[in-house]
Amino acid sequence: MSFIAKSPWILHYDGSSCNGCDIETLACLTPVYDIERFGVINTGNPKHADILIVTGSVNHQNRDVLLNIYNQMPDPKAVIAVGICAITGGIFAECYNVLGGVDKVLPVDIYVPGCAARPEAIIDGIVKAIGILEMKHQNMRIKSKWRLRWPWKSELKFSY
Amino acid sequence: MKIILGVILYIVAAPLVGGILAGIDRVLSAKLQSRVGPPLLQPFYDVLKLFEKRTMIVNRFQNAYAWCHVIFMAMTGAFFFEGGDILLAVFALTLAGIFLILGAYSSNSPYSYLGAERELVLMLAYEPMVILTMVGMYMVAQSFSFMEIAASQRPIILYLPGVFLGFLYILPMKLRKSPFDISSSHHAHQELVRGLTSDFSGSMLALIEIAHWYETTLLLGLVYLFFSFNPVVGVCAAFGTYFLGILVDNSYARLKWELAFTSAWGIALVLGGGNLAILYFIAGG
Amino acid sequence: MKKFAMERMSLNNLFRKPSTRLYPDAPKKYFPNTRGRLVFNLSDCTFCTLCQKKCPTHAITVRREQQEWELERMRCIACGNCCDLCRKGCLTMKNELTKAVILPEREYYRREKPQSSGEDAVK
Amino acid sequence: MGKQTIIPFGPQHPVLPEPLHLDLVLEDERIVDAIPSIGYVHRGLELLVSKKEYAEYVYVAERICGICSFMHGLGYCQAVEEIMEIQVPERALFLRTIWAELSRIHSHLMWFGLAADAFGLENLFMLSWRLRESVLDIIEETSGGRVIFGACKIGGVRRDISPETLRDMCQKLEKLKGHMDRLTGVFLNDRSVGYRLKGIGVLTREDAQRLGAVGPLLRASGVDMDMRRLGYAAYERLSFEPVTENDGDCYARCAVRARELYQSIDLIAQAVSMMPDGEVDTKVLGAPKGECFMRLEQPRGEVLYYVRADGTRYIERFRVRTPTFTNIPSMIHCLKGCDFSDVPNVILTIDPCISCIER
Amino acid sequence: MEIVLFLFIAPVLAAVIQPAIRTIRSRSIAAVGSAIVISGGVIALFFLDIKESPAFFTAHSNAVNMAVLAGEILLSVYVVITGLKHKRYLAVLLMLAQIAIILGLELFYGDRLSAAHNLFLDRFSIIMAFIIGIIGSLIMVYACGYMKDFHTQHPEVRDRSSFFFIVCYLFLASMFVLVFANNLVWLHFCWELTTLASFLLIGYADTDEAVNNAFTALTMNLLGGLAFAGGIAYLCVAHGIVELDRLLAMNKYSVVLPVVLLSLAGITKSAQLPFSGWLLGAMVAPTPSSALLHSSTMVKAGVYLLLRLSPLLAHTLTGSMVTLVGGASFLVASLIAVSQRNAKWVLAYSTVANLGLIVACAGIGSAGTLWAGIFLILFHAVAKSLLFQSVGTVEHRLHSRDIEDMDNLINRMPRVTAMMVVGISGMFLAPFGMLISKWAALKAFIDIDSMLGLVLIVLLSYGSAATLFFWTKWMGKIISMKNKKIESGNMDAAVSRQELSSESIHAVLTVVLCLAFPLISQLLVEPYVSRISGIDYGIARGNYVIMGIMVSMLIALPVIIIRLQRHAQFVMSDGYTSGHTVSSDRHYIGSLGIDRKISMKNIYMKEYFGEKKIFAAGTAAGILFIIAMVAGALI
Ligand code: SF4
Ligand code: SF4
Ligand code: SF4
Ligand code: SF4
Ligand code: SF4
Ligand code: SF4
Ligand code: SF4
Ligand code: SF4
Repeated sequence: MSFIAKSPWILHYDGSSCNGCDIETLACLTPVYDIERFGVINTGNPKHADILIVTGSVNHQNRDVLLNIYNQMPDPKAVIAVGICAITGGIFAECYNVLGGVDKVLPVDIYVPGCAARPEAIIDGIVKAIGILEMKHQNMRIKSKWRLRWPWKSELKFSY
Repeated sequence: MKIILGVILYIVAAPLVGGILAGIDRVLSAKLQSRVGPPLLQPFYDVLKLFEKRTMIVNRFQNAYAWCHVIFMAMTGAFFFEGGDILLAVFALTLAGIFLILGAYSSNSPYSYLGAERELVLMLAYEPMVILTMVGMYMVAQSFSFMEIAASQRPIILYLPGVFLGFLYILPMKLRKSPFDISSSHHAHQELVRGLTSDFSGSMLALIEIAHWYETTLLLGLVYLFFSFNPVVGVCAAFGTYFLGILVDNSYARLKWELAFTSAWGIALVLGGGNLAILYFIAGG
Repeated sequence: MKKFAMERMSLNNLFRKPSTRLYPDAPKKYFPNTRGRLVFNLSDCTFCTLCQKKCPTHAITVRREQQEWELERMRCIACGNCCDLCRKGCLTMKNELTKAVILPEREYYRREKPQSSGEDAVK
Repeated sequence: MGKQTIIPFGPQHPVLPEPLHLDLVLEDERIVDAIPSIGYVHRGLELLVSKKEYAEYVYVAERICGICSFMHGLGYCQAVEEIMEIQVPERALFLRTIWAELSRIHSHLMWFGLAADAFGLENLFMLSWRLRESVLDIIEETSGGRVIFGACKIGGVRRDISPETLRDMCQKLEKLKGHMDRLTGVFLNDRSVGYRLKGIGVLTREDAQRLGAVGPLLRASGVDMDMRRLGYAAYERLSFEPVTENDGDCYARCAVRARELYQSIDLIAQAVSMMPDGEVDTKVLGAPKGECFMRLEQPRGEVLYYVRADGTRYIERFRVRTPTFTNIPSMIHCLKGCDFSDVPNVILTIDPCISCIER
Repeated sequence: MEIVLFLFIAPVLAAVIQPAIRTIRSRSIAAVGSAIVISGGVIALFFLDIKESPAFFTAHSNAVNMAVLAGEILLSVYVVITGLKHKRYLAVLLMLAQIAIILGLELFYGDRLSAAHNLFLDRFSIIMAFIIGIIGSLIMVYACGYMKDFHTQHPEVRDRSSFFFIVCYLFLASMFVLVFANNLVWLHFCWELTTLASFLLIGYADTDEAVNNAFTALTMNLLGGLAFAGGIAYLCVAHGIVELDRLLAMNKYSVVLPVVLLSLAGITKSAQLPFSGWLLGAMVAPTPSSALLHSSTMVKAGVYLLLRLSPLLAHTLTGSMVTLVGGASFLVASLIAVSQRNAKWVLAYSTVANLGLIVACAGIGSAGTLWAGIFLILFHAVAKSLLFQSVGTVEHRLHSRDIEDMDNLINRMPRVTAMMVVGISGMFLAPFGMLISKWAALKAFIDIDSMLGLVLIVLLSYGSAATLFFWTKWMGKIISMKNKKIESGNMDAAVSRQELSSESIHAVLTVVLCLAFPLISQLLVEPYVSRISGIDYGIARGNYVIMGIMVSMLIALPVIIIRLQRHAQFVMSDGYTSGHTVSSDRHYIGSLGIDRKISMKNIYMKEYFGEKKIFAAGTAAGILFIIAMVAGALI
């Protein structure tokens, strides 16, 4: 197990959501759901985040924003599409300005259905995403030819 | 030899203590907010995780600044606890802080830039009080060395109540806690998006966090000095202060930099300067 | 007694049980009314396509000739419109959670030709 | 002179739950200019009327926004009902009122939380969202959804609430009042909170009217304007006075919302006590033909719907003018001259909802 | 003795050959040559004469005395004529009064004016000679490159480079004599020479503003000169003394008035509070002359004199008032510097501030403050000169002295920026000299154990917070980096060799001085301080070790880290911009579709540190202290 499983920091971006899923995502942070139990912090800054939670669909204008913040997240990272809008565009799929689900522009790892997605479902999604993060972290270590040349870095052998 | 061992001990132990303290902070904060909160060791998980992540940088100099920040912070602490001149330690601490600020400046993104700027304002705000605190300690204990002050039998707190209060006032600034988490708040829900550390990520962010742990221990060490006439009381006071900090963190809105600056200067003058003046008259006259 | 209201409140919380619902460990009980998950009962369906027509998100596809009924779960906004309209009552809104998934899949139901034995195939 | 600080604020910014963008021009840390830009949430759902039948469009209307989703459903339904001259059953009207007020409570509580977060008092955020959960539970219990009610339909409401549940609800709300006292107490009396709110983002009565502010923002500037007085749903039978404050600053807006919380609970209690028995919906036949403006009071202020229908199953035109949209000029006005640290505060005191600005 | 003479003659020679020089090339060869010669002289002075210091030389006096007198008269005639030409009657009046005093002395007390020892040499003057010789002559090397650019960029200013160089070298020569002079009349003559030289340098551009400011400087310094002359006259008449060493040997309560007058002279020359205006106005001068004025000459003469007098100031009302003037200047100038965005003004205010600190040290006059004061002079000279030079260089490339225009300087001029960073760090960062001296000053203030010390500590703690603030934000500005180097590329290449080499030597000096500082302390400063104060003064050795560690780490760490990380893989990205896609030159499409550039401006806190308000308050305080000082002496 790697430490990434113990401290997944999330970044929430509101695509073109109706707010329903946003407030449910925020609600996860509040005492009643308290995802900080899992070490989750809502960082608000892509450079610190491990999991990108996107609510709402992708439209012409927020597409670049999404790409931008996704690219500013360091690996390993995971994307969760929260809410039907984020998954397929939902009820707005036919709108002229809606491109569709988040997976139209980003590789989505977890889909959390619901309109609005329930906090429990979001917690489920995050827990699932933790698994994916761990996997990605392993892959990253195996795949990468590079190795940080820190003397201490190689000593930090994380148990998988 | 003893000193070298002590330094090594400090360098190893301080982050552990600081990390646990941060963990206590997280858990307690959660409890105060009626939540369950993360595990006690969460700060360590966070930092270790950050080391696992790739590090995203804006330029290579940033890393140098981050490294310098943590190294000088550790050095300052070692220096402080191993009996160096505490006034010089304060200057070294400033140096360490400045490295972080420079790191933030160097990334050139609006948010880190503003964060750097505000951190600087905070420095401007707390610096006089910190210096006055050191001077006060010297006036009472007749020494600038941690060891000697700690060994002094005088209850410094009785001589320097004003200075202590003033120091308590600026403590949240140094600990980056509400109401003065102006430059970089722990929860990025702030207009600055973590400000100072906006553009540090991965292992560099971890280093900064570790540096913060060092700083925490150092500051609590300073609090300890006020009560060092009795080690037990001293340790309790240090922890009590930390708890107070957490409580205040959870009970006050974030203030603005202007107030931080004006109030800290005022308090340094009234409480710090006033206390020293009284002390002088008592001692001299 | 307005002084230090915030501090007192926080300290109060410190000595109380946290109000957190420990979700994955303690499963949530939903209200009977909760619109959670659409459930389809193949046996009664007449493949009238009404649900398909009235679904605002086009989540349902019904092919009367093939006797197929398909739900794209990841489109369903659980509005319950189809449940209200289905005359056979074979669509119901269960009060349970629709779980997060890694791969969105369609839910596919098909009735084998002799109408009597309802054979669900979920794919 | 010459050089100024120009920073892009948003669309992805942690203090903005939603993607709004501002170009902020700062001098030291004082806002000299703020130029907003929107479009990150725009979906174009007003055009969906040509693709969804008018009865199904309720589901779209509800999702104009997830916070006062019920209101949007209600506004749309009322507009269509007006065109089709449908007589909605009495009980349905009362139920609508109750849900509308519930959504006001949940919205205001949510707002208190976000506002607390904006001035950096996380604990208070936690408190108000904790209280909000109990309102959400009531909503879920009665309507089946936590944020998207799915309760309104053309011709009435989709489900009834049993008398026991209603009684229960009233009790729960009474209990909630006690908790709310603590919440609003901190907001209105705490020194540090006051420091962040008082005198910040002042909007005078004249400015508020000139810039077309609506809702609590307008009422905090001393104008008693409340669309509920138009008497839609069951409001004409309930007694209430619009809540107003005179200072027009962030603090006044807080105070207005704080008092509205209690007002809403009171309205619900009134509605429950006056609730008649009977059907909750009527059968709707045919298709609408004609046009209609419908105004409602949302938690954020006056919202205006325009529906034009040509007798087919698809509505011809649908327009929403949402409260946040009209409040944006006031917000920009308030922003100028503020500190950068006040930006989140000021933005939040208009309680912006980008998703309905842009639809 | 010979070396002292040599040090005087070398710059004079350098000045003399200037008119013959036609090309830039030959001028820089001459400048480099004289720099080598002068520095050689200083080093020789150090090695040969250190053992015998303090040493007093009789120096052949009569002819020289006459030359001095003739010089004074010439000088006054020149000043009177220019003053009349520009209708600056106050300056004329002051000059006339002064020359009247000198001539009166010569006429009526001529016999008392011949000193037993006209020149002397001790460890303090060696340090001063080091500053004047090495820093000063390096500035002249720098000036070769600078003046060329200056005249290409300012075609409206008449090219009088030769004149400029002559004045500068004479300036150095008079400074040399000033720090070796034991005869107060000689000292006073050099004093006036430096005044004149700075007048000429400030007025170099010959614009209205320049002339105006030059006269302000002249007037204020003549006031100081008058006080100086008055002091000499009093000493001469009342005590029959014209020598510095004999003055210092006097009982301090018997020479209160002359000491007040001399201190007044020192205060004006070092631009302390009521008189700070002239130094700020001096910013119109070409940068090399600013560098000269601020680091190695002029203002240093003022603090030099005060530090010399400091045994007489200790524990007297005069001393307290001098201290307060210094302390107030330190605080006020530091605070004002926060609100300045013109780089040269920041430098100017910081000079006033640092001089204030030295003056305060001088006023206290304990061993510790003496030690700190001397080191402050030394470190300040190097770092300030470096900063002025790099600002000048940058100004010529960016055509602006505005700090706000210096963002991403590190992308555009990496080498110059690096040197600027060294200079700035030298001014306020921990292991560097200035901070060490400040630290020592702070300790010394505590140790004197008086209310005054306490007041100073408070002033110092606030002032140094402000110092920290404005230096760091400047530094942050220049080191903020663009992600990609912009096309226009590296402007370092356009910087002249002379400028770069002078700056590099300065940068190296800044660092080396820090490393060598225990050595300097042991060899030069501590013995001097011990001799003057009569106690065995020394800094705890442990602290040296720590500072040594810090300095070496400061130098080594960045290099090590950057080298170590060469192979480590990082993901490069842009700074966080709220999700906006921003082009590499920081443009983005903002609201209303307008193309915008992200720009960051530093914080200046004008409401709190507005120049006018604080300066007025400071001036008032300064005047008050000086009145108190004078009144105290008269009573
Ligand atoms: S039609 Fe609408 S959505 Fe499309 S580009 Fe134009 S403004 Fe944008
Ligand atoms: S899924 Fe539903 S609640 Fe969520 S954003 Fe979309 S419409 Fe809103
Ligand atoms: S409406 Fe009911 S009966 Fe008709 S196809 Fe749908 S599920 Fe089957
Ligand atoms: S619940 Fe609504 S969205 Fe889901 S299938 Fe039925 S009609 Fe479609
Ligand atoms: S807001 Fe108006 S103009 Fe814009 S897309 Fe919607 S209907 Fe069209
Ligand atoms: S005002 Fe805000 S909360 Fe209300 S409907 Fe519009 S977006 Fe939603
Ligand atoms: S946007 Fe709406 S409110 Fe504004 S002018 Fe147009 S119609 Fe009027
Ligand atoms: S009419 Fe108004 S809203 Fe429509 S395009 Fe023109 S400016 Fe825009």
